[in-house]
Amino acid sequence: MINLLTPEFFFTVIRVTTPILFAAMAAIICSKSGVINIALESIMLTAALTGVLASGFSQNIFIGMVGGILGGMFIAGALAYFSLYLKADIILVGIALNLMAVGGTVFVMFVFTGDRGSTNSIRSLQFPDVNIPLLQDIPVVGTALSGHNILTYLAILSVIGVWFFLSKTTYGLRLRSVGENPDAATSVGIDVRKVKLVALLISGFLGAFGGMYMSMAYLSVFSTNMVAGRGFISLAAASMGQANPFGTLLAASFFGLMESVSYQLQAIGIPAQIVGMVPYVSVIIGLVLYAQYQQSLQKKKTLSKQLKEDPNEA
Amino acid sequence: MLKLIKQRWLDQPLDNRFESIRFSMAIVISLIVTLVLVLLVSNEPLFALQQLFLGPLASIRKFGNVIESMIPLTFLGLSVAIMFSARQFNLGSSGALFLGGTVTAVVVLTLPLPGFVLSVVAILLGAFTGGLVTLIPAFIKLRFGASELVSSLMMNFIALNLGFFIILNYYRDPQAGSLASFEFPSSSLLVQLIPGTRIHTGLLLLFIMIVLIYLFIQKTKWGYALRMTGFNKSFATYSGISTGAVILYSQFLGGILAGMAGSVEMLGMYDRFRWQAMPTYAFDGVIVAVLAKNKPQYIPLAAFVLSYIRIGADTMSVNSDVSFQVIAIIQGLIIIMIAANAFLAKYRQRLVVQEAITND
Amino acid sequence: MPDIITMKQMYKVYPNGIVANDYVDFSVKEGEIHALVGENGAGKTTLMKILFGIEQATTGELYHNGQLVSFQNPQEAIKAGIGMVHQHFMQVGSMTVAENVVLGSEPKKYRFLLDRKKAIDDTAEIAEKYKFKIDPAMRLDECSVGTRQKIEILKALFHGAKVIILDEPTAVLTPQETEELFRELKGLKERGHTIIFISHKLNEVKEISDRVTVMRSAKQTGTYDTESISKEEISNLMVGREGLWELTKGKATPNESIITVNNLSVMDEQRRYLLDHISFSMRKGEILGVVGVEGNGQRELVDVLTGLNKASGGSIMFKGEDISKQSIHHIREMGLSHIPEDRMTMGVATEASITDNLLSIYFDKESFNNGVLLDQSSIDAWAKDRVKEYAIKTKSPNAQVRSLSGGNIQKVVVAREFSNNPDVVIADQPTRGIDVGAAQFIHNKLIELRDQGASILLVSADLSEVLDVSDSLFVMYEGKIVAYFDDVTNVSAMELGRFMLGIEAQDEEQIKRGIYA
Amino acid sequence: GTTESESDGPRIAVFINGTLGDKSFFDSANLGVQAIVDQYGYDVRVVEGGNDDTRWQPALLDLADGPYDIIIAGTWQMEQTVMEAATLHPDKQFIIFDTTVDYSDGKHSNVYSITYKQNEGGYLAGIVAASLTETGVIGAVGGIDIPVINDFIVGYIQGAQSVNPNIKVAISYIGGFVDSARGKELALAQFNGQRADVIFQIAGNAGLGVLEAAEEAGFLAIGVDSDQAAILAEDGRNDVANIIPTSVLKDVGASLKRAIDLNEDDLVPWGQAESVGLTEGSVGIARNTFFDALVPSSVLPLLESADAAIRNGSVQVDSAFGMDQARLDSIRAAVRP
Ligand SMILES: Nc1ncnc2c1ncn2[C@@H]1O[C@H](COP(=O)(O)OP(=O)(O)OP(=O)(O)O)[C@@H](O)[C@H]1O
Ligand SMILES: Nc1ncnc2c1ncn2[C@@H]1O[C@H](COP(=O)(O)OP(=O)(O)OP(=O)(O)O)[C@@H](O)[C@H]1O
Ligand SMILES: [Mg+2]
Ligand SMILES: [Mg+2]
Repeated sequence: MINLLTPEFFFTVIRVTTPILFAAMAAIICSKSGVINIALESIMLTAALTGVLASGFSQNIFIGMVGGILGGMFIAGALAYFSLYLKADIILVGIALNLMAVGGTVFVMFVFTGDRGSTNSIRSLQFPDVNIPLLQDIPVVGTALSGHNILTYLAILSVIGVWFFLSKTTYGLRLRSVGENPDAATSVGIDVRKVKLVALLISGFLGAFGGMYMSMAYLSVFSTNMVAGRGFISLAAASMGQANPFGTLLAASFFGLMESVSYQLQAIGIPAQIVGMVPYVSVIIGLVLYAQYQQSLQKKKTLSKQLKEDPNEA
Repeated sequence: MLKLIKQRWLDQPLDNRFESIRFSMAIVISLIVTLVLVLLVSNEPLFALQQLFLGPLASIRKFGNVIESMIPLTFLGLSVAIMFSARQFNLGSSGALFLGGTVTAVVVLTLPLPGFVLSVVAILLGAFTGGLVTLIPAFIKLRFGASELVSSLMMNFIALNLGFFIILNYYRDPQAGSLASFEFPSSSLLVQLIPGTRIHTGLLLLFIMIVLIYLFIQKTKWGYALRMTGFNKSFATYSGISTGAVILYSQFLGGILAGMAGSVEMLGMYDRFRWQAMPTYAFDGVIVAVLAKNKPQYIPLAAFVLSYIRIGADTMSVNSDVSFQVIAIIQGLIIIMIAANAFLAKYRQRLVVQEAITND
Repeated sequence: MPDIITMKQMYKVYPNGIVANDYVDFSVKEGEIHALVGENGAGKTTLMKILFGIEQATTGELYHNGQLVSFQNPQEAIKAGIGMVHQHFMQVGSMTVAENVVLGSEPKKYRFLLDRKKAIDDTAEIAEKYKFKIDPAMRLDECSVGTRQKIEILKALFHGAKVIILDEPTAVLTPQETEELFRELKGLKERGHTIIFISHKLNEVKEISDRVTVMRSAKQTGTYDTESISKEEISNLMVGREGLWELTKGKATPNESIITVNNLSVMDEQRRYLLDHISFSMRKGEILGVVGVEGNGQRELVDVLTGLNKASGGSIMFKGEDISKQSIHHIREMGLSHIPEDRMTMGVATEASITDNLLSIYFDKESFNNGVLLDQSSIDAWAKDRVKEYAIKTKSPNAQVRSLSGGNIQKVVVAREFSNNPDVVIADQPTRGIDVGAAQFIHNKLIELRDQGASILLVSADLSEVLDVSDSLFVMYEGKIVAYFDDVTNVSAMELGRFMLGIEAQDEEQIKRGIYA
Repeated sequence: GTTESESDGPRIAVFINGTLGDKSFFDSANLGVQAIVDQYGYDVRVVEGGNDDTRWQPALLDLADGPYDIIIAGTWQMEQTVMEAATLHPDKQFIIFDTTVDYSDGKHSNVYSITYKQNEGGYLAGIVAASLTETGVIGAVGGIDIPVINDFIVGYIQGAQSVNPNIKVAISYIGGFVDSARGKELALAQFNGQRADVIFQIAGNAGLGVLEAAEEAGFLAIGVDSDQAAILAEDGRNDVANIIPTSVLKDVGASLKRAIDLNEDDLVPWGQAESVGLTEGSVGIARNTFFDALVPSSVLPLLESADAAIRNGSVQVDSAFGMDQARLDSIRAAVRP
């Protein structure tokens, strides 16, 4: 007996999607500005910890949020500093940061709480759940859509925000020009490095919310390595959504859907390992289908034009 | 004597000179940071640092540890380097390693072959499996144009689950407390090379592979095609090079090397399948390859440096009061500093100007 | 008139050790059009990049309106009223014309939002003011090359440039477009703008500039009133020797045709014809020119002939085989060489060595490998010979191609494509943006190959090049051949221009003369 | 870190092949160590090995090379390494917990192995769960599908069946021990989908998610290894502790303390394995104020009699060790909701 297509199920999908959505928006900002942010994993993890610490010690959710944001932006800033200013390979720096964050967060947690596994001993605050006044009264839809954590709604707003930022603001225009043709941006006096720095910091900001969702909404504690690969999934979602905020929203929800389906499949006795593959196999299938769709849209370009715009020459 | 050294130094091309200086400075700076961190957290900082830097030299066994862990690092470094040389950002090496090791375990537990033949067959099949893991993202990229970076990351999760599924359902030793296969026939295990260490014959295979991969990339016509594709794919296509084939074989070979790493680990370091999670080599190959600038000849060196740092760090964490989480931070810093190309850029520019003016 | 720009003792070393400017003095008077000429790699672009703040001089002084300044980045230069039009368009394809123009100093509403309407209005207004015809709302990658050139200039004007640097602005333009550009430049000058104009086309320099500064191997060799100096003199100053001026070209003796193109078509996804049922022959011992405004099917023609793209209809018979659906490799094996339009994206791998770049179509040949391993010593010897034969200026054949200047990079391409005694050469813009010396070298090589019996298709936006070098030619317009001339000596550039712009077309019978047995 | 003190007792090193802070298994071992230090004032050094298994062997050998008399390590993954170290250092003594080394041919006479009958604890937890459920469906969320975990689960199923033969048990595995969010989702899926209202977590750190899910959605959760309700209450998390009727205790710490106690009197059976369970006080279920508040007194007799029956051998609890896959599958399938 499985429990698909019920309001509770969709509620779950949305909950599972939230942290990925934040980080995927972070990934979009980066990819639009022409940098690969493989450090999303450590951004989320760090923010998850600093948010809990800040809220725990201040007993103020707002300060907690600021703490989380600063944590995420600190990692993003480090990535920017080493890759943009010291010209280290950005993938390598991202990987090194990811490795450092796992140990680093435990170290910091130990220093502040004396604990190494989770921050149960400090009383962190959680972001509140909110019921949406009218929405909650609609029978089925209300159950699925209302009553989520405030960060979930913020995540959806972030999709609109990112779209708005990229397509409506002057800074968004500059950011896209840097990603698409940095020389053109330079030639009109845009400081490419600074724009990329800002893009990374914004991704630190958005990624931080993904992390805080893990430790201050999803759960009420930080625990070791709790992000568990969600940063990478977000990269996949952004890539599947072709760095378009709404396409990425779809892709992230698709992952959330498959992940939620996999929880249900286990309960009906399908081996855990087979079920464990479901979300990832579906991402690959999704990537393929989406890429094929994109390809068919773009075929009008001649081959030589495609060659010149090889996406991998970035 | 000193003069002679100085002369030889000046005879080096500027870039080599600069690189050595930059590398040493990077090390020095990371050492200073390490020193500060250790001073902050330790009550016995001198002892801790001594453990960190000299620990790996304390005994044959310790030095053996450096070499043992250098083996998979080198394999993975080669694996990543060959794919990166063709500018294919496939990060599926860890999945390839895992599934390669799994298949090796399956083979030695299944095929009724005599010892040496069995290990050879097991390693070959493991390597081939690894190749398949990275080939799938390559194929998807070629056929559908989807990024291999993302699909290969997904492949890692798939490989992990698949490997566990196979061992759990068909080869699990019910007596073992954790997920583990039955014991391998002892004749299939790789022979220990140096007594007192776990250094095994996988090291010989590694040397062979380093030479082969070096020859392949630098000296063969396929390696040439691969490099040109990596430098500029449009150029390669235009020249009549079959870049589709390059995309496939570069990633296939990368996977083979990673799969081989898994197989060699499995038969060299274990007596049965006992991985409980994806081995944390995950991204180590990338670190090694980037440090070695994708050059096969430098990869063993980069792997050695990384391995030395790690064993030193482990020794410090076991023997002193510095916890291993601090060490994770130190390691990351050292790696990033070494990779920071523009570090000392101003100094380099001075060297260049100096040289230009003297040449006038 | 006072000097608006003065550069004193500019010295620039690139990180790769190349001295690009060797204590150069350069000054520009307010309101003049000042040409800057020199061979490839002479250091012109570098000098201008220093002026525009993209590169920083190692030593040297820059005065703007008599004041000592130093621009750390383009932003500062733009603020000071300097604009630069790079030869390679600095544009963002996915954005509109207006967005490209305003990028960097965008009109805003509510402080942060891009005011699209104002961007369009501003762009239209400035275009109107300088009499540039453009549509501000169009997506940039749908604009023609000529338009994109104008957009670059508009960008500079929009950012308030009083001094405009133009780096080889005419290389991709038709005579009509060039003429229009020159009109516009003169208009700018009348409005008090100062223009620095880099070009390799000396007749343009003669036509438009007031003064000319010549550079040779990173040094300045003098500034002259354009009136007082002849093309030949400029040329001699540039190359430091004489007698490079003549093209020695005998009469062609065309033989039988080697490639016969029959009803060849290429369609895009919307099933529109980019190449519309064209037929012609390429004959041995003949250089066949192709002219046309960019985007009229030349690229598609070159792409199918060379295998980069597949035809959607028709055939290309080459030595009795239809190659319209063959692989690049196979076509090259049959003896076809290709000089691509854009050397930087397709012609070379800039990170690779000169040797490796020369080798890319030969590495599979028996003489260079034993089936597995490359024979490095014979490759090195061969590459050394090529570098010598084609006078590629470099420290060593192992140097990276990126360290070469534009002209020398093109020589690497040509050396590779000509060294296998090709039967057919498809030369697409073979001398775009390279200096007279190098261009002439390449022209002579083309003619030499022709005289050895090769068949050459010369596609070029430079009409004088086609008229000088080719024996016969055809004109393309909207994917079709609209004119064929079996002897170029009878045609003028102006006449070609009319066919190129679709004002005139020959009748079918005349065009069919281009098909030989 | 080192616990500084001067004493002339044995110098002891404990190797944790993972990290502390799991609030259960390794932390329990650490608590035992503290108890030893508190009582005897011995020099005890605890070393964390991290999660990279290739680095455990060198680390343990380093410790064996060091100035220690007794070296303690745990889990099945360390078995080979402990045997190797014990052979290299016949003069030193080794204790390995949660697994046993191979004593055939009289080898390893300097190693004492401790294993736990966690299935017995699971059995008692099953009784509690089956007594508390209102839906007739209980759940279990494991870390990964391996024998140590399944040993708890088969005991749990058997205990639950002893109360209600028709009991249904939803079983899921997280696929690791760190992803607490996934732990939470799996528990919620069992609660929402299968109507499981008492869920047993056997998933280390990731199990925290199960506990939080219970607190949030309003069902009960059973803890593992340590007395999780007590620990959480101590940390001020009474909200969560309040929904934990009990935890299955696998008291590694107690068994280590016991071993050192025995050592004082030279009674450690070196060269042998000992399986400790209810009888030895190393396995059991937690009974605390939360237990008292949540478990009706009518259940107490059930627990008492089961406890007695296990001790006297009249009830044989199934063990996942040595159980073949088909048998395990059929046990799990039989109770699937
Ligand atoms: N960014 C750079 N890094 C290193 N070397 C460079 C760089 N830019 C130019 N050079 C070298 O500096 C020299 C001068 O180049 P520059 O571009 O100024 O020449 P140019 O006169 O513009 O030539 P061309 O007519 O071919 O454009 C050349 O040898 C070139 O290879
Ligand atoms: N980053 C670089 N490193 C080394 N050499 C460079 C670099 N950038 C440019 N060059 C060299 O400097 C030359 C001039 O490049 P530049 O970017 O100024 O283009 P340009 O003068 O507009 O080119 P062209 O003359 O081909 O139109 C190029 O031919 C190239 O070889
Ligand atoms: Mg130039
Ligand atoms: Mg140029």
